This record gives sequence, C-alpha cells and structure tokens, in this order.
Amino acid sequence: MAEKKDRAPTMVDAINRALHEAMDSDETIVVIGEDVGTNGGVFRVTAGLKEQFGKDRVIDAPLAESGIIGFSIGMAMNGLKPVAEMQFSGFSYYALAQIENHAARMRWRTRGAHSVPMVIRMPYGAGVRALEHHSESREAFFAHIPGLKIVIPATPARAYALTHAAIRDPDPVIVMEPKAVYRTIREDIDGIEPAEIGVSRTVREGGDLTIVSYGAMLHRALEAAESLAADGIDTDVIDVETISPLDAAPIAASVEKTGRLLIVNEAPPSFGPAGEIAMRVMEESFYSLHCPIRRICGWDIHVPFFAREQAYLPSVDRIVRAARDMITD
Amino acid sequence: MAEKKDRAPTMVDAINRALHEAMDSDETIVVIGEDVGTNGGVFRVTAGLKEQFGKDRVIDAPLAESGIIGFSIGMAMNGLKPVAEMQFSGFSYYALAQIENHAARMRWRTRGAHSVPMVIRMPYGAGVRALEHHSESREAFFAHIPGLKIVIPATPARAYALTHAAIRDPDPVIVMEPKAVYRTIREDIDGIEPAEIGVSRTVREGGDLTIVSYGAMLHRALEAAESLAADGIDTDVIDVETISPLDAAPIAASVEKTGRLLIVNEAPPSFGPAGEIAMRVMEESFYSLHCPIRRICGWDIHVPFFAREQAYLPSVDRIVRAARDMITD
Amino acid sequence: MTGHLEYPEPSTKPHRVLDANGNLVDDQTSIDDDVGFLEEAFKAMLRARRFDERLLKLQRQGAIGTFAPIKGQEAAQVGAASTLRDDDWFVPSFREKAAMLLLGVEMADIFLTAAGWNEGLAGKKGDRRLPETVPVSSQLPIAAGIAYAARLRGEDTVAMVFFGDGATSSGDFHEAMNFASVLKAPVVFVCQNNGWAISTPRSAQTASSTIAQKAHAYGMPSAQVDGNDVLAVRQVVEEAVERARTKGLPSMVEALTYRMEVHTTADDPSRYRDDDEIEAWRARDPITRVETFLRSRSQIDDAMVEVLEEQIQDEIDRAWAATKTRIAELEEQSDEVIFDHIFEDLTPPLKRQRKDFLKTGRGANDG
Amino acid sequence: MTGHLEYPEPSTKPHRVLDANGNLVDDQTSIDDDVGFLEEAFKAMLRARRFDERLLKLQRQGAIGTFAPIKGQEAAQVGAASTLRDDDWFVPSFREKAAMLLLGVEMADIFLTAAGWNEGLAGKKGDRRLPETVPVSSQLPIAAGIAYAARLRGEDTVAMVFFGDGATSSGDFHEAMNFASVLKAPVVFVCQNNGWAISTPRSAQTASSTIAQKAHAYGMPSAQVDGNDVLAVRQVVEEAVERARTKGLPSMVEALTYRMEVHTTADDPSRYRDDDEIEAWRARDPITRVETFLRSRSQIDDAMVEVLEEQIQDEIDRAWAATKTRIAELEEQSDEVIFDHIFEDLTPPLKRQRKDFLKTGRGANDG
Ligand SMILES: Cc1ncc(C[n+]2csc(CCOP(=O)(O)OP(=O)(O)O)c2C)c(N)n1
Ligand SMILES: Cc1ncc(C[n+]2csc(CCOP(=O)(O)OP(=O)(O)O)c2C)c(N)n1
Ligand SMILES: [Mg+2]
Ligand SMILES: [Mg+2]
Repeated sequence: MAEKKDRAPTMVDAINRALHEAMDSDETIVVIGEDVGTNGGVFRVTAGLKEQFGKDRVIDAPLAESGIIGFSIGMAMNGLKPVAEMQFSGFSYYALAQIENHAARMRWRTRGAHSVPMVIRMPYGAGVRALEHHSESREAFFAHIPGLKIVIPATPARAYALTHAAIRDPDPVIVMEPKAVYRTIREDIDGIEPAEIGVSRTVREGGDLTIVSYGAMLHRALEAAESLAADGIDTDVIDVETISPLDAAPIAASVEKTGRLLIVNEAPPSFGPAGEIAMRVMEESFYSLHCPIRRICGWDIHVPFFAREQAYLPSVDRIVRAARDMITD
Repeated sequence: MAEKKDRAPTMVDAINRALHEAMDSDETIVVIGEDVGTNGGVFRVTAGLKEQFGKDRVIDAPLAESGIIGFSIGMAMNGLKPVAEMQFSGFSYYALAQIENHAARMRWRTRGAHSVPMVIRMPYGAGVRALEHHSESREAFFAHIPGLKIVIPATPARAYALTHAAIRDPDPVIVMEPKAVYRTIREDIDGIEPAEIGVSRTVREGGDLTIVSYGAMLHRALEAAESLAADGIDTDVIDVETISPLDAAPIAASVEKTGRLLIVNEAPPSFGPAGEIAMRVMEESFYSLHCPIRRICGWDIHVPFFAREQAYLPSVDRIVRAARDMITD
Repeated sequence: MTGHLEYPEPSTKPHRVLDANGNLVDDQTSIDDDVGFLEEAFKAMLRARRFDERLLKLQRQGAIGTFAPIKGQEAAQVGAASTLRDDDWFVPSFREKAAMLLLGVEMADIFLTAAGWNEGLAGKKGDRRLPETVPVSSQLPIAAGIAYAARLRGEDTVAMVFFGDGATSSGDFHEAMNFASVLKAPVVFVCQNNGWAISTPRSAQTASSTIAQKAHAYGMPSAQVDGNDVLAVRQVVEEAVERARTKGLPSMVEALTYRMEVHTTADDPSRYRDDDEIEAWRARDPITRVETFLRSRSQIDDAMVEVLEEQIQDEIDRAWAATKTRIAELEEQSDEVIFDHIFEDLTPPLKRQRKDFLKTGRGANDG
Repeated sequence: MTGHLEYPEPSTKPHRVLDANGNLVDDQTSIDDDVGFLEEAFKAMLRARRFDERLLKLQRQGAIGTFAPIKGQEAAQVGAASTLRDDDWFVPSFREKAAMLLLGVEMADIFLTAAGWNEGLAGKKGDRRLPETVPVSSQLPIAAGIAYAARLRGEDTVAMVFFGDGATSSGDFHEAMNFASVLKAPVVFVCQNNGWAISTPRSAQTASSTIAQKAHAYGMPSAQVDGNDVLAVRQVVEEAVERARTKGLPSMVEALTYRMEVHTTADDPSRYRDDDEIEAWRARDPITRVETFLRSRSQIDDAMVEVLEEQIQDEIDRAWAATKTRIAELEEQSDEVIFDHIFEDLTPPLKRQRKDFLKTGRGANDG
C-alpha cells in the first residue's frame, strides 16, 4: 500500500499524463511555452511531449509572454487547441493585455464566429523557496475578467481531471498549478474522469464550521480540520477548485448547516478571492450566519524572500485559532 | 450663481490646473504619455503643459505602455517625479508587469534605499459612447497589488485635491479618472486643499441605509438617494475615493447606524471591489447588519458597444429598487 | 579607441510605379497588363473614399460614434488587400475600411458597428476577415499564430496583418515579428506609415531611418513602397504573399502614406500639424494619381466617373437605410443579448445575472 | 515581380584583442598601456569565479537557495562594468555577480540574499548599484528612464544595463531601446549573448544574424565583441559609455560569451546541450586567456596566483562566516519586519494586519 503510494503520480506526473493523453487523441492540440520542448518544462510538466509529438506541436517559444499568448490565440482561432505555459504566474502579467483584450473577448466580439479554445497553464504560489516573483497568487486578476474560466487543482487527481477538462472546454481556461504541491503529494489517477468545471467539491464533512479553500492551502485547511476534530470541532472543508465561475451553492448549503464560514487562501487579502467568496455566500445565506465570515490569507505585502515566506503564508495554527475563535464567538 | 457655475472648472480643468500648479512649484515633476505634449492629451487634461514647461518635462512618448511606465519608474528612482498617463485604462494592462514587478516593489526590494514616487493617471469607465476597450473599470487589478495606492475622484474638486495629493505622496499612486464625469460637472476648486489619501468621505447623511460608491457611479448613487428621500428613505452616501488602502471605518460606523449596506460600482461584480468593501464592513460591523450587504455593479460581461452600454451600467432605477428591497427586507 | 559602434544607414528606396501625376516613373516598364487592376483599384478606392466621407458626415450628425477615417490611405489598403485569396486571413487594425470593403465586408455591418451595435461584427462561422482591433499592435502576434496554425494544418493560406507606424513602437509588434520569423509563420506584415500616431509624428515615434529596416532585426526581409501608388503596393505585397504562400515565411512591407483626415472623429489635428503638410499630400492623393493615369489611357472619362459616383452613393444610401432599419429592429429587442457569447454556454453566475437584469429592466432613466 | 524584399546581412565582426590562447590577434596593436587593467581584471574575474563556485557549493549543501551562476561570463561583466564611474548607474539582470563584486557589492550581502533574506538587498539611500532583476528584460525601460532623468537633472552620469540574449525577444527590450534612442537617454545596453536562455539556444530565440543588429531598428549604433576577451569588451563598452556621457546618446553592445554552468541551480543542462559544446568553450575560458597573456608578459607567476587564490578563499570564508552570524541575528528578530517598506508609512490596513500577525505568531508548525 505504502509502496503503491510511493509510485503513484505526483501532480507534475498527473498533468504530464493528461497532456500526453490529450495530444495523443487530438492532433489539433499544441503545447507552447518557454523551455517546454527539449527541456520538458522547468518543472518537467511537459517532459516527453516534444519527443513524442515533434517540435511543431510542442513549441519552444522565444522569451515573450505576450507573444506566447497572442500567438496561441491566433492558433486557437485557426483550428488548433493550444496549451500555453507561462513559466511562472509572476511573468504572466506581461500577457494580461492579450488575455483581457482578445482571449476573453474574441467569441463575444465576433458573436460566436470565432472562439479561443485554449488553455493557459501556470505554476503559482509560495512555499518552494524560490526567487522573487516566483511565489505570488494573483488568481484574482484573471477571475475578474469576464470570458475566462480559472481552475486550481489541489491534488494530482484533480490536476489530471482539470487539465483534461480545461482542454475539452470550448473557451479559454486558465489552470493555475500550486507548485508547492507539484511533488509533495502522490495519488492514484487511474480511471479519473475529466472534471466538471464550475463545481466546488466538498472534501470533508463536519457540522460545526465551514472552511473553504483551494490550491496548496487546502492541505493546510485539512490539517487544521484534523487538529480541530481532535478538539471536538467538526468542519466541512470545501475545495472551490474552479475560482471562476465560482460555485457558491455547496458553500452556502454548508453554511446553512454550520453557520460559520472561514476562507483560507494565500493571495493578499485585500481585493482578493476571499472577499468574493464571502460576498457570494452572504448573498445566499446571510441569515444562517452565526458570526462574521472570516478569512485567513497572505498579507497585503510582497511575498518575503524565502527565509520568511512561511511568515507570509496562512499557517495551520492561524487557521485553527481563527476557527476556535469563531466557534466560541 | 448659475453663471459662475457655468464657468467653474470641469474635472479636466481641475486636473489640468493641479498639474500646472505642481509643475510650477516643483521642477522635478515630469509628465509623460502618448499625446500628452503638443496635443495636450486626448482629453486635454495636459493641455498647455508642454508650452509652459517644455518638451523635456512634458514628454510625448512612443506608443508603448510598458515602456512609459518602466521609463517613469526609472525617472522616479533618479530624482524626478513622473506623472504618467495611460491614454485609456484599457491599455494599461500592457504596463501591469512593470507596475507589479517594479513600481510596487522597488522600495520594499531595496529596503527603502530607492523609492518610486510616481503618479499614474488613467481615464476609465463607461458611459461616453466610446469604442471597445475604452469603457472598462478594472481598478481591482491594481487594488490587489501590495505597495500601490489607488484613488478615484468623483468631482472636479476631488480630482484637484487628489491629483495634488497623489503627486505629493512618496509612493506610487494610481489615479483613475472617471471620464464620464470629465466634463459633465462643474465645481469651484479655489482654495481646495490636497486630499488625504486613504479616507472615505461621507457625502450625504441619512439614517435608514448606507450606500457606498465612487467615481461616476457616485452620482447615480446620489440621484438614487434623492429619489429614495422622496419616498421617506434616508440614506448615508459614502464616497470611498481611495480604493486602496480602503478606509472602511466610516462605512462601518454608518452601517452601525443604518444596519443596511448597498455598494454601487461599475466594475463587473465577480472578484471586483464590491466584495472587498463588503468583507471589510462585515469584519467590522457584522452584528449591526439587518440584512445581507448588496451590490449593484456592472455585469460579468464585456461592456457592450455603446448602443447598449447603459444596459451594462448600474442604473439609478436598479439602485433605488435594491435599496427599497433592503428596507422592506 | 573609437570606431567599433556602427549604425549602417539602410539603402532602402521606396518602390514606385506611378508618380504623383500619374506618369510612369520608369518609362521602360510596361504596365499594360495592370490596367485592368488599376481600373478595379480606382473603383475600390473611390468607393472607400465616399463611404468614409459618409461615415464622417454621419458621425458629425451624431448618428454614429467615433471612428478612424481612411482618407489618403486607400491605395495602401487596396493594393495590399488585393493580393489576398478568399481563404487567406485578413487581420486589421482599426483603420482598414478600404481593405474591408474590398474584401467583401458589408457597408451595412460597418455602419452598424459604428452606430454602437455589437451585431455589426457578427461574422459567419470561420470568416477569415477579422474585425477591427482597437488595442494598437495587439493583432500582430495573433496573426502570426493564425499563420502558423494554417501551416501546421497543411493549408497554403497566409495571414496579412495591418498596423500603423505608431504600432511599431509597442512590444507586441516586436514579439510578433520575432515569433513569425523564428517559428516560420506565413504572415505578411503591412505597415501603413501614415506619418502620424494621433499627434505623434513618425520622427518622435522612433529614430530608425525607415520602418522597413525594423524587420531586419528579426532576420526578416522587408521593403519600402510608395503607399499612395496602388500598383507599386500590390507588386511589393504580392512578393511578400508569394514568399508566405510558397515558402511559409514572413516579410514586412512599409507603405509610405499619409492620413489626410482626423485621427479619429474625437481628434483635432490643427493642434499638432500644419495645413501645409496636408496640402503637400493632397498633391499625392492616391486616387487622383490612378484616375489621371486611367484618363490618360482613356480607360475612364467624365461620364464613367459620374456613373460610378452615382452607383457608389446609391450603394451607400441603401446600406445606411438598411442599417437604420436594422437598428430599429435591434432597439425593439431585449437588451438581454448583452449576456450572449461571453462563453459558449452561459455560466450559472451569468444565468443569475441575466435573470436579475430581466427583473430590474434596463434603467430607462439613464439610457 | 520579385526583388523588392531585402534582408541585408550585417557586416559586423566581433571586436577581439586577445585570442583564445592569450595572443594578440593583431600584432600591430600595442596593449602595453592595458596591462595594468588586465591584471586588475584577472583578479576581479578570478575572485568572481571562486565566489560563484562557493555559491554553487553552498547551494548544493542546502545552505542557500536558487541562483544563477556566472561561470564563463566573467570577462563580459568585468570588462563592461570596469568602465563605470562611481556615480554611474548599474542596472543588472540576475546574472551579474562578477560585475556586482567589481562595483563594490559586498559578498556577504550576496550570500544573505541567496540565503533568502531580504536584508541582503538593503542598499544605502541612493545607491546606484541596483539589485538583481528577476523578470527578464523588465530592467531595460527602467535604465532608460534613470538615464533620461540624469540628463534632465544636468548630471553627466550614464546608466549601464545588462541583459541576456533571451531578453532581446521580449517587448520591454524593444520599448526600452526605442525610448532610449528617440528620447535621447545616455544608456549603455550590454547584452551578454551566452548562447542560451535556459534550454533555448540563440538560434531558436531569434532569426537575426546578430543580436547587435537589433539596435539598428532603433537608429542606434551597436557593436559585437568577443565577450570572453575582457580588454576587447572594455574597449567597445568604453566607446559606448563615452557616447552616453558626452553626447547623451545610447548604444548597444553584444558580448559573445557562453554560460559554462547550469542556468540556475534548478536547471539540468544535460537535457538540452552536449558536453562537447561546453568543452569547446572551456578552451575559450575568459580567465585562462588573460592569465596566459599575463604570464607570457611575466606579470604573474605561480606564486602570485597562489597568494591571490588564498586571499580570495579567505575573503569568501570571512564573508560566509559573517553571513551566518547575520542570519543567526535575523532569525532572532521578529518576522514582523515583513511589513516594512511596503510604503513609506504603514497604511492602516497593514497596521491592523501586523497586529494580527503579532497576535497569531508565525505558525511555527509550518516554518
Ligand atoms: C495599446 C494602445 N495604446 C494606445 C491606444 C490609443 N491609440 C489609438 S490609435 C493610436 C495611434 C496609432 O498610431 P498608428 O499605429 O500610427 O496608427 P494610425 O492611427 O496612424 O493608423 C493610439 C495611441 C490604443 N488604441 N492602444
Ligand atoms: C519575463 C520573464 N519570463 C520568464 C522568466 C524565466 N526565466 C528566467 S531566466 C530565463 C532565460 C533568460 O535568458 P537570457 O536572457 O539569455 O539570460 P541568461 O539566463 O542566459 O543569462 C527565463 C526564461 C523570467 N525570469 N522573466
Ligand atoms: Mg500612423
Ligand atoms: Mg542567455
């Protein structure tokens, strides 16, 4: 059993397998990005693809994020299905104009005559002792743009399921990959079906408190839930997984049971995803709330260099304390 | 009186005057942007500056938003105080990388050895029958970035006060100018003091309901408040003015009185500023809330071409209806 | 210790067939085979000019919104676009109405868009005449990607992308040129250097001697052409199209032309340029030049031009009438269509919002 | 109908003074006046090489984090940076540790940064040696703005900005080059073309014949130089610095060099390049070349090199020891410093968050 787990795929393996399968079954799929070909990606997510599918379908791009996305939009409009990699989410801002101006708008602008069925993958988030600009969580930028879907897998199986789903989607989907989880969890992915985009998943059931999270922080939320359980506090834990369009229904349903909602994510709190989740739940279940919705996030600061990055990230301890406060509130 | 009002400055005039005064009193100030010099800006906000201060201090830049901001960051680091214009906020995404990577971080990165005292002005918002990409409200992008201040004036006097304040600030400040108000309101600005950044202003007092807004929508909120008053519903109206750092205290104080909060802004609702305002008020005044906080925003769609842009914008009618619903809730 | 740094002046000379007076620049050349083309081009340019004038008039009357006139640039657009096959891709900036008309875009659709209705851009599925691009130069990497995809899918189609002199300053121009060249995409980059980017003259935009030479930074061949000489433009662009079609490789053409009108209808050029300059370019009007030539060859005369003018006015009148009818219809429809086409299928939040929208109405008080 | 499009091959030949064996390329040249410089350069390059090796060792031991080794690029950096005055601006990318050391950045600060502490980048107010830039090419427009400001404020200082071959593909390179040229900013653009951008070879990065020729697209002069020839680099860059200082104008230098190590410590070059290539470049090692030359002139001998090596090791040891002490001190301090320097003054939300932070502690369980 333990041995099997040791050999089970990491998130990197899982995405890699999904890409292989997809490219194998659909020859319109192309992969593009900096170092995605010969090098197999700086995180090895695209390893082996160039060998198998050739350099025309696995494109080692020049160093230019706006170019990569603009070029991909063009390919998507002309019969291909590009899966573009931003080497780190911190460099995707260079592509924001192309994403906002065209990827998100082409279907609308042309009243459906053209569409941009493409996937943008990007590793994001802190916790891997990386250099500056390699640790941010700016999913809110993309989630605020109409016409885009944003998904964030938390485990290898979900990464596998969401990568397949993103590729099948007829619209642009951004897959933000929590690189802190890239190699820390192994999980069986055999027989996993493509995900349904736009569905929040309940991953733990309790009755006293609802914790909502996603990405790497989901695991801290789950750890906190265990710790709370030891104290007799039972929590629902919900993985929103699709940031946009946000599925608030299961969260609202849970809150109607628990009356308490704690949101955990690693973006800076201000104008981040937690506020939106809270707003949506409030719109649906205000009268069930026993106490204010709370959020445990990063801080409104730049992610410190790695010696102090854990001081930035929500700790299990902070989650547990907040949860206890809410229960006694 | 009416005559005086006719001659009183518009928001364009007010900003223009602030820029003239500031450049006159501080020779480190430079203005840069596309068409800001000879042409005086496509909205005439920088009219007359080049004639008075010369082409080296009023720089007609090549067509490159990232370049304009990067170049300005450099000037700010070397003893100047640039006031950069993005011709329309919809083109500022090209500069987001420079803003996030450097303007917002240089002080922090160098532990205070360098700072980026610069102002980025950009007209934003819908309602002026403009072309695609000329009508968006994406203040949330900037507000989510640590190290930046974002202000949005709603009237000529506030534009004058905030422009001066932004120029005096030692850190990068983004001034988003609601172009729908550029020429529609005239207001005396003589003797107006520089604003204090980071303060929400109560612009109307009532007791039944709190409406929070900013920018062009503030005027619709005020119109709605008048209409509600006719029905005997008295509203506090608060102009947040500084989006980031957000001053939630006066809003919370008002909600402690009214128990009801309605947020009005023109960004798409999802992951927009309204969620953050709601979250902050909930954190501070949850137990005073009689009913769910509500928001009247744009929709999660692209701003339609101008024949239908009013269908996108929050209407006075929608605000009034929501307010009435909340009162009877 | 000096002499290492160098800036070699490019030797480029703009290609020209007919001079400003409609005479052959080099009387050794025969353009007898091109007279048919010139006649068609004359008609297309005149049609575009008149349409543009009507747009301007309608804008001044408040019937339509802001738009970017083409006056003066008809030859650059018609010459370039005339080289495209039906299955090639046309990727415009926001000032290509002459090319659009030539390529079959309906006047009524252009009117409808200019009047502020999204329906004006509703193309047919897979239509390869793309709508206007507003963010300057953002269409360039897209065109490169379109072209690459065509090649990967085994088509011999090309993508032709249009942009201005101002666009060449922006990062997307650079990235697109580089991608096209190094990844071998069959794109034809057509720069209409009309001397101005709103109020910014070419000299303040970039310090290179020519725009054409910028292509060399990407190992890409290029040429300068008199952009007011429709035949010269066609010849040079044809060569670029051939290179794209047969070799799958990109090139760039700089067409030297002039914007004789306002930048857009929101612009007042008197703030930044002299009438003298406009006058000088009026003498180089791309339409007059062909007209003079055709008259000199007796291909056209007053009577024919008169008939042509009437036909054009008639076509424009009918298109505008149709547009007004269409607008009246659209105004009857519910504005709930604003939620259409954001995604292939409406997402749950959008469904909810549309319901909300229908409940609260449009807010007629603000409309 | 062909022959209009052209791509003139640039004639640039890289400037070189010493060949790979340390012999004068042209025995007509006298470099007697440069021997002093070469001796200094040799020391600086050796010091940088040894420091780099120590960083690599420490990284492999887990004592510091990811960094980008400089091995092979010492001459390009030392030659270029040696031309700067104290009041000039140095604007690096992320691979300029040899230049940084030469310009007085403390080894201990570099160690501290590499160990993950923000304090390593704490400069003195107004310090003109800027810290590393991680987002490729984003430093270029900043350098142009710095230079422009210097000129506007009446200083005769220049800004020297470093970047790689990969950086030249990105929009910010293009926009910076254009701004600097058209707005006349005294910048020296130094491209270290080390053949690779992570796994992407120069040939897949761009199709231009040289990187140097890219400057011509902006009307900017440029030169190619053997980047492993420290004197040649100095000579060419000196000319660019002079042009900036005296004329206030920019230029660009392409230094042909090679990254002999991993891209960063997270990289495995065996995936994408052959050892043969590295071997070939080992023969062109920038340090050996100068060493051979200096030995041939009896400027140095075994004993001197031995002493030098010892001094360097000693300096590195002391710096690392100081760093460890500093880290121990920092580890004692409260992490509340993470809230410092976001703004000049802490904003109210940040004050509240810092209070929160202090209340809930650091979360030792995750640290
Ligand atoms: C990215 C971006 N920045 C700014 C603008 C505003 N703008 C519209 S047209 C224009 C000038 C374009 O000049 P050029 O490329 O020469 O084209 P032309 O207008 O001469 O046809 C500017 C600055 C824009 N549309 N997009
Ligand atoms: C904008 C941006 N995109 C991607 C990266 C990831 N990255 C870091 S270094 C590098 C390659 C840089 O190549 P080059 O400019 O030649 O410099 P070199 O590493 O050879 O010194 C890449 C792609 C980055 N840091 N910034
Ligand atoms: Mg132009
Ligand atoms: Mg390199």
